[in-house]
Amino acid sequence: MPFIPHTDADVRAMLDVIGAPDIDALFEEIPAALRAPGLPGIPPAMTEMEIGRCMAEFAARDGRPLNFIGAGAYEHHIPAAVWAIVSRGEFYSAYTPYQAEASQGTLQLLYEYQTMMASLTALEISNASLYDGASGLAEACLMAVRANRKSKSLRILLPLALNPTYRDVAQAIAGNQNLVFEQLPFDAKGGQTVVSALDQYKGKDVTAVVIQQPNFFGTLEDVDAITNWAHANGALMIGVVNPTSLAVLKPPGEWGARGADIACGDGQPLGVPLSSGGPYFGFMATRAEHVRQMPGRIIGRTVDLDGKPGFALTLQAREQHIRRSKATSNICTNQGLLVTAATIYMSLLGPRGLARVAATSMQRTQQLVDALTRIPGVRLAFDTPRFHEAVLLLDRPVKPVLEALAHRGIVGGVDVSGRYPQLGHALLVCATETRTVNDIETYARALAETLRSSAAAA
Amino acid sequence: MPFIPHTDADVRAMLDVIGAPDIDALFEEIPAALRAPGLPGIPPAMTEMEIGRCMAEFAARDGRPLNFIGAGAYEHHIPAAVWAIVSRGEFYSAYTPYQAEASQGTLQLLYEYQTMMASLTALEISNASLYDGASGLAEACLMAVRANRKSKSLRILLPLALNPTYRDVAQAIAGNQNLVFEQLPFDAKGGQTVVSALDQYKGKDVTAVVIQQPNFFGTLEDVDAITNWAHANGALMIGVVNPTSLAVLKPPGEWGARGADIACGDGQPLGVPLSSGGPYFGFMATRAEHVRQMPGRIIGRTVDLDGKPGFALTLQAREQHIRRSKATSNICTNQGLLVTAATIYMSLLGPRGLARVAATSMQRTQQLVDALTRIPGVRLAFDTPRFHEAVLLLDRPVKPVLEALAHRGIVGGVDVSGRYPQLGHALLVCATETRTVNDIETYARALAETLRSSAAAA
Amino acid sequence: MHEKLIFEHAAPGRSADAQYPRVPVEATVPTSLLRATPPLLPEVSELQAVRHYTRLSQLNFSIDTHFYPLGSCTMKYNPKACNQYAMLPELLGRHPLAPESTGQGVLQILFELQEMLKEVTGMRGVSLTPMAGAQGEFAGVAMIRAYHRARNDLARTEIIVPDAAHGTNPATATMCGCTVREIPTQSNGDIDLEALKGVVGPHTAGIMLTNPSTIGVFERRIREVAEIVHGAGGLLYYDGANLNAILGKVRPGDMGFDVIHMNLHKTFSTPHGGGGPGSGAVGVSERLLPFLPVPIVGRDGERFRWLDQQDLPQTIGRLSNFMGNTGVLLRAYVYMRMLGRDGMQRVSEFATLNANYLMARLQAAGFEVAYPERRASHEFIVTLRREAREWETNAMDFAKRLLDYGFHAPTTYFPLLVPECLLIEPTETEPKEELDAFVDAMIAIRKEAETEPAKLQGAPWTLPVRRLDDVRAAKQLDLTWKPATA
Amino acid sequence: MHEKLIFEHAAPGRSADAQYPRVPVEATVPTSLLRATPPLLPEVSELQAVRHYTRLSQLNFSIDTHFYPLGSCTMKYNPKACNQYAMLPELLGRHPLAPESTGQGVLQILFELQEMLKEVTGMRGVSLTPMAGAQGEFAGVAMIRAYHRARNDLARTEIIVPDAAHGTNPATATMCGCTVREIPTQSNGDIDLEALKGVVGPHTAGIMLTNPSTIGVFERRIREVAEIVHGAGGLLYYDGANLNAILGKVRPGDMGFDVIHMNLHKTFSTPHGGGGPGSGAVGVSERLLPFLPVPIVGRDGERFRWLDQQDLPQTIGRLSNFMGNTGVLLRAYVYMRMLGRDGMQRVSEFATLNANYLMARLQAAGFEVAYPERRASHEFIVTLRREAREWETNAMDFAKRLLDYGFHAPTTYFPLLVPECLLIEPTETEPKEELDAFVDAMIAIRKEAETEPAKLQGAPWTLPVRRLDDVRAAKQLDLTWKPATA
Ligand SMILES: Cc1ncc(COP(=O)(O)O)c(C=O)c1O
Ligand SMILES: Cc1ncc(COP(=O)(O)O)c(C=O)c1O
Repeated sequence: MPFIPHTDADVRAMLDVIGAPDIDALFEEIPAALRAPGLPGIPPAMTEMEIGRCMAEFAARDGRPLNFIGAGAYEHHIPAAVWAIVSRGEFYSAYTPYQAEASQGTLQLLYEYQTMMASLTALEISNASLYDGASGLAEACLMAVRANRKSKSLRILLPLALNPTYRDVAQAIAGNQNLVFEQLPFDAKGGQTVVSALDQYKGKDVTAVVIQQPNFFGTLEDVDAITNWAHANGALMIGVVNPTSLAVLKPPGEWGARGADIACGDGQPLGVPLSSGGPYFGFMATRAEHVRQMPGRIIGRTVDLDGKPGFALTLQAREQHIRRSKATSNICTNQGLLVTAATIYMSLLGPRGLARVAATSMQRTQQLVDALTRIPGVRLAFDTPRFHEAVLLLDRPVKPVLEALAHRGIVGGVDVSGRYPQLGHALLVCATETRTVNDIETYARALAETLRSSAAAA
Repeated sequence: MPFIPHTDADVRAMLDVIGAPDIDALFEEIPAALRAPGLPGIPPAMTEMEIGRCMAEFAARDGRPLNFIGAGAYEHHIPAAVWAIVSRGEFYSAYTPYQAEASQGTLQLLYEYQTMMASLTALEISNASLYDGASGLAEACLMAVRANRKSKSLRILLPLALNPTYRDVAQAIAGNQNLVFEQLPFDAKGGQTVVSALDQYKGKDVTAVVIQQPNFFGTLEDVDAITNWAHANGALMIGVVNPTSLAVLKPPGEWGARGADIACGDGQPLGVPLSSGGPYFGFMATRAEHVRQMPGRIIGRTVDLDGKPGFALTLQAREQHIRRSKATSNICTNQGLLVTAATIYMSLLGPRGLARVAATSMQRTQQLVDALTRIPGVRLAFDTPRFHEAVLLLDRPVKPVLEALAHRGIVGGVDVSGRYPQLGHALLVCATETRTVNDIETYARALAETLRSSAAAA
Repeated sequence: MHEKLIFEHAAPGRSADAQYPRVPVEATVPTSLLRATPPLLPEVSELQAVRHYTRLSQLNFSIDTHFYPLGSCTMKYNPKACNQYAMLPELLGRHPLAPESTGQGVLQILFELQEMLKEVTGMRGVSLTPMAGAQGEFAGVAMIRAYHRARNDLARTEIIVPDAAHGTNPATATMCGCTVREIPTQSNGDIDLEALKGVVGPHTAGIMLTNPSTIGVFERRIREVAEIVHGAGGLLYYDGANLNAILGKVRPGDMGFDVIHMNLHKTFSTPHGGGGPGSGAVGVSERLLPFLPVPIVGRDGERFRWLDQQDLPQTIGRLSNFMGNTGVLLRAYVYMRMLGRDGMQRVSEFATLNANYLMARLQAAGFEVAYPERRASHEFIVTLRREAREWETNAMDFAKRLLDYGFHAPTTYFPLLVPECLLIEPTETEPKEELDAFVDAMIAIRKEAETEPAKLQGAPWTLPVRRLDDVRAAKQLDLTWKPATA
Repeated sequence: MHEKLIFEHAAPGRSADAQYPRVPVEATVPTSLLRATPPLLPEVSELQAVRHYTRLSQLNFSIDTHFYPLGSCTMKYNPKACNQYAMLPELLGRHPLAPESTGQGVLQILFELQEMLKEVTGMRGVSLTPMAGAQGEFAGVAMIRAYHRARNDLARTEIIVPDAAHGTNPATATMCGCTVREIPTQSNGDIDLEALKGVVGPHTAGIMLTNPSTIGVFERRIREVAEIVHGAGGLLYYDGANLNAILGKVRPGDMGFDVIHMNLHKTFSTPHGGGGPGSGAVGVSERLLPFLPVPIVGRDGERFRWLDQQDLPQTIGRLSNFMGNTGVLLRAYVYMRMLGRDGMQRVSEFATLNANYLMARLQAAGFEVAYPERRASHEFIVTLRREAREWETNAMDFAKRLLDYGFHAPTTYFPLLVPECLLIEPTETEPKEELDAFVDAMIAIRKEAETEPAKLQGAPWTLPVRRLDDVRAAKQLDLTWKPATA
């Protein structure tokens, strides 16, 4: 019996103590009519060897194509030490540190994480994780409604240049509480949110303004102006940020004159593998004044009976297990293990390493853009400062091109023309520090050939 | 500076304490004429990311062919738990447990290992590992010389059916101490060592007789008869055994009337990956009376100052660090981590699991033999009881056939005709529990086609 | 063992150089967008980081090191195979937006997982995207709302929740813009049907139930409950946190539930990771199929592909940036394939056996069990109200003292309706010996409570820290380390 | 924390079923060859095994958890990358006898490793097959013997070894059928050249030296030593255990050595694994090239292949069944590539800086250093003879007490010629703070030795066990567990 330690003798002895004739008797309270006749639709058991072989075959089928997609999940180098430590049973197989004294490892790590994230965002307080960046934005919007007591409108301004899936998720989650999301357009030339588009909201009740830096196109926004506008107009400012970029870009806490109020985003770039989309983690940081409105776990440092320092979950009165229907969020299980990875990652990279990863990724993307736009039929959509992504415009539909590249072992970017038809045949590409000059050339060569041969075929 | 934590300030402060102007001054005792001008032949440093990419490319080049080789290293399923635990820093990055109190984890594990190996071999004592099976046999021969005080001849009888590399290694290592190895032939029909060949040594001084069970051809030897002969003639009996097989085969301690005196072999089948040949580990077990002649570390259970049980290295007086030129062996660093893997492996498999692995491997090999000998031009060399290997005879040279199979992603066995020209075109094959019926069919199909097309080509 | 903060190991200029590009590059952005001062990340060597976090890990209790009978959390063994095979380089390296043609392997796994979960729950459709139980609850209640909205039945905004419910249930109802109606639990552990009848009506969106409930008993009249709620036009939500108790014995779909979330990190044993990640896959009956959150894996002949908003125009939408916690799903898949159809049934059988045995032994030892006349499900409640009354002790003291005995404490003070309670869930992967040792410890602690209560009040004594001051933690907030301003 | 033996967790019939084939099969062999009773392997569940061995691991000190200044063992940080990249599935799965055409990747790695080791040592050829330092020594001395034999110089069977040598040196000489001639070390740490001249002669096969020696100083007159030995017709063996001290600063080949073994698990940081595996790759000068142990990786144009007995007819032969500890070699390769040419030099520089700093600080704190007028190499010796004389204590007590302070003890009572000694090797990967903390601990312990010697004599106090009775271990041999005969 895989994973079950009971011997026949154990079972007999245990049933005797219980006073039941057999195990089935323990289920006697289930009405007979409801009893399931087993699970015929489930395949029979495999041994570890069999499923291992099977998984290896699935994996081999997918292979390891050369990746040039970002769009919210970034392929960075992950130090071997990260997952060697994360996979230790003491981190891996523990749960939420409800018994603080028996969880000081996890708790201290989370306290360190909070410190790192607060500093990275230049805000005072960080929670201990949310599910992911997109749902984190939804939580940030709900938090803004709670925190901005003066605003009654539930109106949140979202840039069109925000990752469109983030918008979808914010709508799906926060929409149920009647939040109203309105859209800020972007400049067709520069790919940046049009600051003057805010003017129409002047004097209106706006609960919060969201900006993504860098935005979905990789372009850098004028965060200072937008933040100042928000504060001048009684709105809270929410920044959606890429944590790697914060090693070089102005952090949300320093945007504009007063700094953003809430920063959130996806922590995936910090040591979390792409893994087909998850598990990643959402982070959130804010000013101290809003701490009681923040969703998610928070760890505090305190002392024990002997006065020795130690760590514990704190401010639990905000949470669902205490506050129930009045909690700041329903989140319970979060993404602890990924935060563990991120904390170790940030420790290994340090301020210098993270800055170098960021700057090198920018450089690689520039090299990629240069190499690809040299190809006839490929041009750059926005020539404004960017981080490590760029939108390219092709002279033909993107999808078949991507399929052709995939056959050559290259994952060449994301077709964003569905979400942004106004851009034309738009391809969002990314290169991080993991892409070499060679890789970029390989891609450029493949793309050139693909375009050439599909032109010939047409 | 990868892996070096010193800041500039640290270096200055440390040099000040030392009273040296710079680090170079610390090397001033090296005669200037000898100082190396750096290491121009070493390539510049790579980051972890770069070497990781490079290693992945090397690995991809080698791929994962379907393996049908045994010949001393066996592909068994390794439970995921084994290396997850073995890779824990506390096992991985510790050293020989010289400080017993700070090494109880390793020591207790080794004590458990000794217990398991003693039981598996049905002998009383096991050491804590030697380098590998082949060098372990050399050590066993040297030990036999020490243990068999009545024998002066240094004559050891080795079967020709012994793994030929084991013979090479025994010669290379023990030959320096003037041991004389003489060969016992095998029966051309059955592939077993000819027991009657021992008759010529009757009355002669023989220090020890070695037998391998199963032998290099996978064939089972008449271990009882040979052991009895050895003991009747004043020789010690050394059994070279496959530990997996001991779950079903009669253990050395029970061979003949009195049991073998020394058992040794390679522990690789017990949870150690093939890994291009190592690291594996050698095991050795013996009767209690010979314990002081045994090479290698031995762990004993004792008590601490409070009378609490604990574990420590013991009988160190046999070893090089105490006994120096009179030690039982020069071994110091052994193969501890692999023993760690083997101990966890044996715990996970248990007596039932190990027996099932052994029996299934036997069955698979039988199925392989059946499938392959159905192909024209392929026949079985020895039709006697075997474990999980068999010698096949082809109607043409083996090497080109193996190369052709390799092109189809199949590693089809070992060409043993070089070492055993008397056999003809001999191919040694193996199938363990990891080879499915499907795998076997894949091999059979590929071999049939290969033979057909090479026949056509010829 | 006290371990300094990672920041206290740092020194300016120190770093793990192998971990980042060797060549410095300028970030070419306008200065107004540049960061002025570097972030406070620790400057440590690789060894320092490895040693620090390895040592920190050793300060934790975990399933791999301790019996961890945390009720409602299903802290069972997480097979190492699940981790190893989910971490194959190809699976880890795959970008979620890579073309489907490069992801047929992983898509097939997810598709098969969906199918297995349908079978296990008796539901008609499954979406794997919710990232934990609570998000699964959100998806479920959002689907219930969408269902009523689609029928233009707009007044249905009330969610009924028993008082024993987990906090995520009412919190979820609120997040979905609903109001919560609480109903009491009877002293026999069952729902008060009269009270239920009293609250249902034209405002009823639905009811959220766990069965077996958080008090560890199976709601016997679940069909009546279903009839009452359905009869009033509401839908039934099944909180699958306790699915481990009934796997293969009774299916939520057969009980009449319309929607279920499953905590794959509980029943299907993906690691709890010190707080997550989890997965809260949802299953629905026929009528909620159109509303499932996207994406879902669909199959066209031999090809697998993502079904999206375009395929399910009535979907409640997306709950995560990609498709949820894929890595967790891979682990659950491996686990389910290793269990197989028989193994799944054994899970509930032996989880229930362990719980009933532990309950019987503790009862025999004189502990008061909250619902003595009921069979335990996979967990049960001990109330220490008598001990608390007679001696200067309480459930928290018992919990802390258990740590000294080498056991993680059960869940304390939940559910809220039983005073001084411990909710104990041993899970099926613990051997009898471990349960017996736990009973021995409980008996020894009660003896201490009687004779030397200070032993409990001061507990734990043998851990890295003694009892921590939670009140101070909340009052004198210290949530980030600040460098000494020298 | 006391952890039972794995056998004590077992129960008959219990097992980790996922780990072996489901279908029972008969072993079809004659009964006379069958095993009668099953072996005493533990019958435990997967969780029990995982928990047991995880808990056991936590009882160890290790580099990943503690400063581990074990002299002569080079306990430096073992980069995790080396492990991860050596354990790629393709590399782990490769059978050593698979055709070379399916192993060009791994063969190229090994070839490049050979080349790098040649460069580092200044030797002309390298064989990677020896499986640890001692086997490398064996290979080296065997080659020396083979060399003399090939010249028909059969009388040369004496190996000269300084009294400070590691035990493996004389033990190896014996294994090679040689006799050992020991020569004394001078009080300044150098070899006594007169004594050396006295022992060399027509019986001299060679000399085995470590430089810097095991007493932590560089033998300054190494050229004279070489001249004397070569002049007498002998060869020079370099024990590379201390290569970490001189990496990139001086090469054994340039000093005049004919053969060297390297402990890749020391200088090139492959994990020590609780006692191994190691690797004792050997390098040789021109004249010993024909005798290198096989196999060696050779290159034919773009293809790599194994060179065997056929290619090197004078080889001393094979030392392992395949080609040594490949997995260790892969780790060393990754490490060397990450260090690169500059990083290698920094290894010796900072190892030496750390040793000299620690020596200076301990000296300043009043500890007696064995060779105070010499620069330390990467290690140095403190002698506690004064402390032992004045108080009721000794080097072992200091070592055990250091454990209580959270430090692994240095090597004790080696080399044998310095009384009450600690051989201390901090390695280059330890930060200054760790060294300072070690000094603080030594000072505190000396204070305790003076004022409360019982603290030392009874040490350790805080570990899983207190001081263990070695004498009893050797006298009342208990080497295997036996089930209670009930
Ligand atoms: C009964 C019950 N419902 C819901 C949840 C919430 O699940 P999750 O923590 O995965 O969000 C839990 C988790 O502890 C639970 O026990
Ligand atoms: C100086 C010296 N020589 C030789 C050896 C033997 O090396 P190994 O343990 O790798 O066999 C050692 C190992 O400790 C050593 O320190």
